[in-house]
Amino acid sequence: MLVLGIETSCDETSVAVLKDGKILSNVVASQIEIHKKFGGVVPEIAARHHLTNLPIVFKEALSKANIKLNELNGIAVTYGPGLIGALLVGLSFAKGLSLSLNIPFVGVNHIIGHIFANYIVYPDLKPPFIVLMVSGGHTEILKVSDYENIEVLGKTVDDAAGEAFDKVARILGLGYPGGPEIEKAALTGKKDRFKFPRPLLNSNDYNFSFSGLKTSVLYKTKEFQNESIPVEDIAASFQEAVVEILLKKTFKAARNSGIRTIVLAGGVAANKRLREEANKLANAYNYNILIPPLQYCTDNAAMIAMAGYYKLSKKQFDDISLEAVPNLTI
Amino acid sequence: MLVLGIETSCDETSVAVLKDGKILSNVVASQIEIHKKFGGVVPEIAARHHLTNLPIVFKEALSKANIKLNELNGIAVTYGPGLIGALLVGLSFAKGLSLSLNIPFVGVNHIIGHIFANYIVYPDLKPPFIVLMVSGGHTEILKVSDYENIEVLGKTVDDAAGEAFDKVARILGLGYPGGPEIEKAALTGKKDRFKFPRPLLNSNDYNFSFSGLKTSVLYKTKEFQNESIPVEDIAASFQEAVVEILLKKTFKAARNSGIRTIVLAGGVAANKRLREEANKLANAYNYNILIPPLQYCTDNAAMIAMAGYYKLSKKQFDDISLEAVPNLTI
Amino acid sequence: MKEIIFDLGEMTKKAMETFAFEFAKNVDEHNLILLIGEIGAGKTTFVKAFCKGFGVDPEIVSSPTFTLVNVYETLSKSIYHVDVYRLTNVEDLFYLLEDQIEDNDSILIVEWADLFPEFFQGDRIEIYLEHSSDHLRNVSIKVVGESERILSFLRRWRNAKKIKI
Amino acid sequence: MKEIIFDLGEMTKKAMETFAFEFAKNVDEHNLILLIGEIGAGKTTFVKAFCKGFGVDPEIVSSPTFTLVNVYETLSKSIYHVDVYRLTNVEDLFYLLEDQIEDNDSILIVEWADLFPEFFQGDRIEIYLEHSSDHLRNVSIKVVGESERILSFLRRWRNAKKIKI
Amino acid sequence: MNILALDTSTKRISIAYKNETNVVSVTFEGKDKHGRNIGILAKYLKEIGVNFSTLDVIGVGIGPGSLTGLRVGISLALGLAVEKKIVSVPSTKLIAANLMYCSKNIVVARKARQGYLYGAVYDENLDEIISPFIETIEGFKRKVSFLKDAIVVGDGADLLFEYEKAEEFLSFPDPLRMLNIVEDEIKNQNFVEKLNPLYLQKSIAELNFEKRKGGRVEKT
Amino acid sequence: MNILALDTSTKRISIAYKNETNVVSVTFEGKDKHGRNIGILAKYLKEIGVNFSTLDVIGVGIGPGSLTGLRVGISLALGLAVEKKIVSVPSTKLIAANLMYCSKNIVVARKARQGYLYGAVYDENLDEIISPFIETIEGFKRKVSFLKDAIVVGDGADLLFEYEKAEEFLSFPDPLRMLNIVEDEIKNQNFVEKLNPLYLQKSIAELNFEKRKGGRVEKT
Ligand SMILES: Nc1ncnc2c1ncn2[C@@H]1O[C@H](COP(=O)(O)OP(=O)(O)OP(=O)(O)O)[C@@H](O)[C@H]1O
Ligand SMILES: Nc1ncnc2c1ncn2[C@@H]1O[C@H](COP(=O)(O)OP(=O)(O)OP(=O)(O)O)[C@@H](O)[C@H]1O
Ligand SMILES: Nc1ncnc2c1ncn2[C@@H]1O[C@H](COP(=O)(O)OP(=O)(O)O)[C@@H](O)[C@H]1O
Ligand SMILES: Nc1ncnc2c1ncn2[C@@H]1O[C@H](COP(=O)(O)OP(=O)(O)O)[C@@H](O)[C@H]1O
Ligand SMILES: [Mg+2]
Ligand SMILES: [Mg+2]
Ligand SMILES: [Zn+2]
Ligand SMILES: [Zn+2]
Repeated sequence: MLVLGIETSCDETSVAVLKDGKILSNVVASQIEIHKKFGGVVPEIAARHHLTNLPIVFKEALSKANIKLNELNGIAVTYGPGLIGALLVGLSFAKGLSLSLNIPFVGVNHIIGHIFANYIVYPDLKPPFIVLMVSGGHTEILKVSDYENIEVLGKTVDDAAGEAFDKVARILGLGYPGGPEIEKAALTGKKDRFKFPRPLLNSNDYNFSFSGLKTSVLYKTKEFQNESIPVEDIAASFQEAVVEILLKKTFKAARNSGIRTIVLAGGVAANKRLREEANKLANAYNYNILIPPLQYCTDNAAMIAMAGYYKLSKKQFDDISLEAVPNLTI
Repeated sequence: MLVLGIETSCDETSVAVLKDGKILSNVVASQIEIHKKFGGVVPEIAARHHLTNLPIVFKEALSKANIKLNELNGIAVTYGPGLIGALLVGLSFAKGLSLSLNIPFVGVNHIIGHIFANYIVYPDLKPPFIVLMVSGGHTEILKVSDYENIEVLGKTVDDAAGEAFDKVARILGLGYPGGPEIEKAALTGKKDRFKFPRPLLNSNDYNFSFSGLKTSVLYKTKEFQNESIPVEDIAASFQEAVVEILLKKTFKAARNSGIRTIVLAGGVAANKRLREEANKLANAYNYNILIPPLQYCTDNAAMIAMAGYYKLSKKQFDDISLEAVPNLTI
Repeated sequence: MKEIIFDLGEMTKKAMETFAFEFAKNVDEHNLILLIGEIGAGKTTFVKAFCKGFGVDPEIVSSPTFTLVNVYETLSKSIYHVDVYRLTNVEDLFYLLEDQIEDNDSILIVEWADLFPEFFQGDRIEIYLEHSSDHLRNVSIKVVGESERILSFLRRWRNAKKIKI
Repeated sequence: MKEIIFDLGEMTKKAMETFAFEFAKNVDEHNLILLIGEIGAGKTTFVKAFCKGFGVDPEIVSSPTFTLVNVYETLSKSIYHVDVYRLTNVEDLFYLLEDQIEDNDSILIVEWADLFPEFFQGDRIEIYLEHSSDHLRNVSIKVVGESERILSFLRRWRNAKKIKI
Repeated sequence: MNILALDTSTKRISIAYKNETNVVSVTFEGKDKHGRNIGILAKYLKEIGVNFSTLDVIGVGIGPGSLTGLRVGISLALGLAVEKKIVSVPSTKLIAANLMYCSKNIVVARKARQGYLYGAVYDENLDEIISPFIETIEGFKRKVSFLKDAIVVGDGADLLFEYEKAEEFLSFPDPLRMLNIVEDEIKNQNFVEKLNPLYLQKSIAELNFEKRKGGRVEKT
Repeated sequence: MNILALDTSTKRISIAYKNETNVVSVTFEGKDKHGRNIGILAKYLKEIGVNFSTLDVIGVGIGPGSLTGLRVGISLALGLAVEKKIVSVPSTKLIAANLMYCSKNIVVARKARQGYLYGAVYDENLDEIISPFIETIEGFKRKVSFLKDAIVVGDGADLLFEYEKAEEFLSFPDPLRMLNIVEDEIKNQNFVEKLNPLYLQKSIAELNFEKRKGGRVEKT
């Protein structure tokens, strides 16, 4: 089965072609450089670029896959979560294509797409497994019991983990994006110097909270009114708090559900201290840890096509009136 | 359940209200007088009168039934066979009403309506039974195995029985409609004087043919070039041929299907010679013969509502896009 | 107006049905066909086979006794089959034909057309059926108006018959 | 243009959420709300409770870190929630707000609005949040432009507080 | 106020619907007959949110035009309109409305039977100058000959060379303009009790007979 | 030739379709967003016989107008139009087409951001006199002040008192008139390779900034 994947939920315009679950092409046009100067993704600009780029990316994906239009058997497209204006470009294009080629189309949840990316990277991976999804927009613990059975065990109630990194970097006068900056500063800092709060650490659920942590850091810096602020120590102590919160809940989820495989996904998973601690805990408790390389964690259409391939095989077609859902959850 | 019936397939505009299969009202506006001068039903005139009469007949039926519009639970309407222009008036009106009241509607086959009329006249009648349907437009033997299971065992391959009466009357210089005229003339005629052909009489099926019989009568009259034509004898001999053909096939059908009840329906069933012979045969072979009074055999909406009541009870609703089918068969 | 008459001689029912079927396929320029002949002459029989030539199921073609007009839908146009025997004046006829009047692209075929000669004028084809014996009818055709196709068809048919006889 | 400033004093998180919730129900004449205050001052916390006042599930309200604009649909209108901290010039801001610009009947609520004072002019409400202790924020409100309803709400709220203290 | 307006007098079915929040319109021209298509359209109108059971007013184009088509639309409307208000509009006016804001007199010319035309004339406010009629082409021309500065619209326009001719696709009723006209009638409380098609057809039969007879008389 | 034409630049979605035998059109105005409605309409069109897989040409109204609405229509069209021909038409021209046969100059005025209008001016043949622009109300008035005998159409018409105003329901594109314009473009082989919305919005942002700044300067 030849499946076309389309992803335009945020700042990457991407189209991919999969043949029976194997990538034939996966073209990504990133808008990162365009949005950089704004310090974030500007929805209107993102939508404009998707509209301009999509037909070009689409043509390239077809030609790289070396297939003809009418060979396609189905279309998979992200319908949420994401920026409404950006989502609509991909979704409407997919609808037009589905009508024009008279082939079925399916809407894919972007988060589920990220999970299905793992099946591309690790062809032997099979459910069940636990996913810690940590990025600029998401901080979630997911339980993947089966291909279709994915459950959100917990998520952040306020700021995302990546957002906490960015904001603390701002407080400490470090650059953007904050994650790598904090990581660098922490290298020479004392991680035990300050004991920042670990909100919800021992709560009974798997939820996170990072906005109180951010405020604590702010108050800590204020204590050094006339002295110079110990940036490295604060960075290291803050990073330690985040890592502890993230991993404690993740391993608790794995233990309680009896699942032995844990996948760390999203931009924050690039953090070396997080990886180090995760591997240490996995060795100690005998878990299997998978940390996909960053390029498979960023947004791409191959993962959408992969998730779509699954739905299409099961004939779970969507109606042409499917709507974009910016706040789509699992 | 309150069911509204609408019948506009030919020259009667009729609306009826049935409550759980019992008649609350059954209003019929006949156009017979209007069409009489044309010697037949003029489609365009029929359609015009249906359109004018239907809203009036409808109001009267509601007020006679003493119910309110929004008490209705369903609508039954004739969708064929019949004159296309006439059918469309009733059908479109029914669709509008169904949309407006947001209640289901069902299309009823006019012939099946005639069969369901028998359930009104004979509340104890239950399938199976055989029907000989003989009118100006129809000559058919029907096997009613069940309310929904109705089979055409045989029908005329050319002229209808009523049509044969009319045309022979024309040949003999008698008036229109021909049936009663022939019957009257035959009273004093010798029915054995001429042996007219009985086409298909011994064929293996239950089909009829009357156009050859009509031609034979024509040739017979030509034999009397200079003499006066023995109108009464020809009429009686012709009537005898028709009666024999009709009944032989009907009783054969009953015998072969092992069914003991026979219903004679339609305008030609008024013919006394036919009734006499039918009763004689029934007594001889021990069949149960039902000949409903003429007023229950002419077109009316109660019979349509009755057939519709059955479909509605079984939730066999029709789609609003149901088309009129002028040549609808069973 | 040009008028040409073809006498096609006697035909059995079967032969007439074949003729009517082929005739239908060559009639496209004409949309007014008149049938003239006594009771039982074979007018309805002709119409049945004629309609079959247009792809209409002959089962649904019957004498328009009660309804005066039967309408048969073909893939391309509607055929209006009329029996005017019972009509008493031309006004009635107008009523009868009002539906057809607005359907410009239809065929009108009329039994007993000779009863209203003043009405059925203009380009037309008249078909005369006469009893010659129990099983034979004499068929002759009058074509009124220009129409090369039907004329050449009728010529071919007449010549074929001549050769056969 | 008329400007009135209300100092509502210190509030706990809970008190501020109650205030924001009620505030939302009285804001209908205004569609430009500016939030001014340091990191962690409680701007997003305010927006969450404000949106709840419009029937928006507070779960979906989050800081527009990545997307700069979040849009929440209420029964009557859309709420555009913007964080302008990272923007470097006004042109960027125009881009950011283009979607909102055409949606005449929407509410625009802006974190870090003080960074672009020249942009956010006209009828508006400015909300100042200041850290006073770990668990308390000082809240003051500046109403610019005519709007009796919100003024009387704020007066009632201030008086109620005074009586309590 | 919930309004449904429909016209089936031409080969185009035009339907418009309006409620407090939505305005919906459809047109359909095809090979199949109106009897079939109108049901399909009604079904899909229902699916895109038209609520037939809460209508307040039904507006109907009453012809002149295709007899069977007209009756399909009018009988559907009669069914919809039971215990509701009805507005009726000549379909010629609906066609003239396609030339709103044209400062000329608007001559509507629709094909009737061969050699005949339905017609009507409206001024720029869509007020009737000549009400709907049926005529031979010559008779039609005589009837409108007094008009200066006129424009002809309708599927019979090509038979009248003397005047400017509107583009062909403007020959049939437009649903939203129909809705607008119906709303005007509602404002003026112009409701009717009965819906009678503007047949006009009796006349064509008579005229036709005269003509044919005339023709024959000339020949003999 | 199978043609689909659509415009989503206003609060009305307009779609028209034509093949050898059928002409179909729909319009939809409602509360929900175009992203939702266009799918429902496409589904409906499919069910009444529109064959999206055999289209030869897609015609699209490219604005100016609602940004998200426009993009929904254009990206759907892009999906439909892969390996097919595309015609693009300014949506202002589609609105002007509602006044075909009006002998005046046609000024299209659509609401943009508060205090601003999209505009364009066409002559009676729908030829562009002023191509689509965005202006303050005052700027708009200055821009069209040289016109004599003009009529204003569009949802911004009530902000321009000087000229005659067309009825409100004519403010949005009509699908069949759009189809007609697209067919003309096809005749002239006016196909495009890419579909770019007429955003014009960069300018409103700039203008707005100037204005606000101006306002503030005056105050201080
Ligand atoms: N050569 C023939 N052509 C036509 N019919 C024939 C021929 N030979 C015998 N017949 C018979 O003559 C009869 C013709 O009947 P039909 O109903 O077609 O006549 P009609 O002209 O339509 O009569 P009516 O005036 O009653 O309408 C049929 O029974 C047919 O089988
Ligand atoms: N009275 C209070 N009002 C608001 N927040 C309070 C209060 N007391 C304590 N807090 C805490 O302060 C933090 C405020 O975080 P929040 O993300 O809302 O701030 P913000 O102003 O949006 O920050 P940023 O500038 O990062 O966007 C939360 O952790 C909240 O619980
Ligand atoms: N080494 C790191 N440590 C912590 N956070 C990081 C690191 N690298 C990137 N991040 C954070 O991850 C976020 C980006 O995540 P990303 O996976 O790109 O998101 P998305 O999948 O939504 O595109 C940013 O908030 C950034 O600060
Ligand atoms: N006594 C009779 N004998 C024979 N035929 C009759 C008699 N009375 C009526 N008919 C014929 O019955 C036909 C009318 O049948 P009818 O039941 O009225 O038809 P429909 O049900 O279609 O209205 C006419 O052809 C008429 O000649
Ligand atoms: Mg006959
Ligand atoms: Mg915030
Ligand atoms: Zn992602
Ligand atoms: Zn009957």
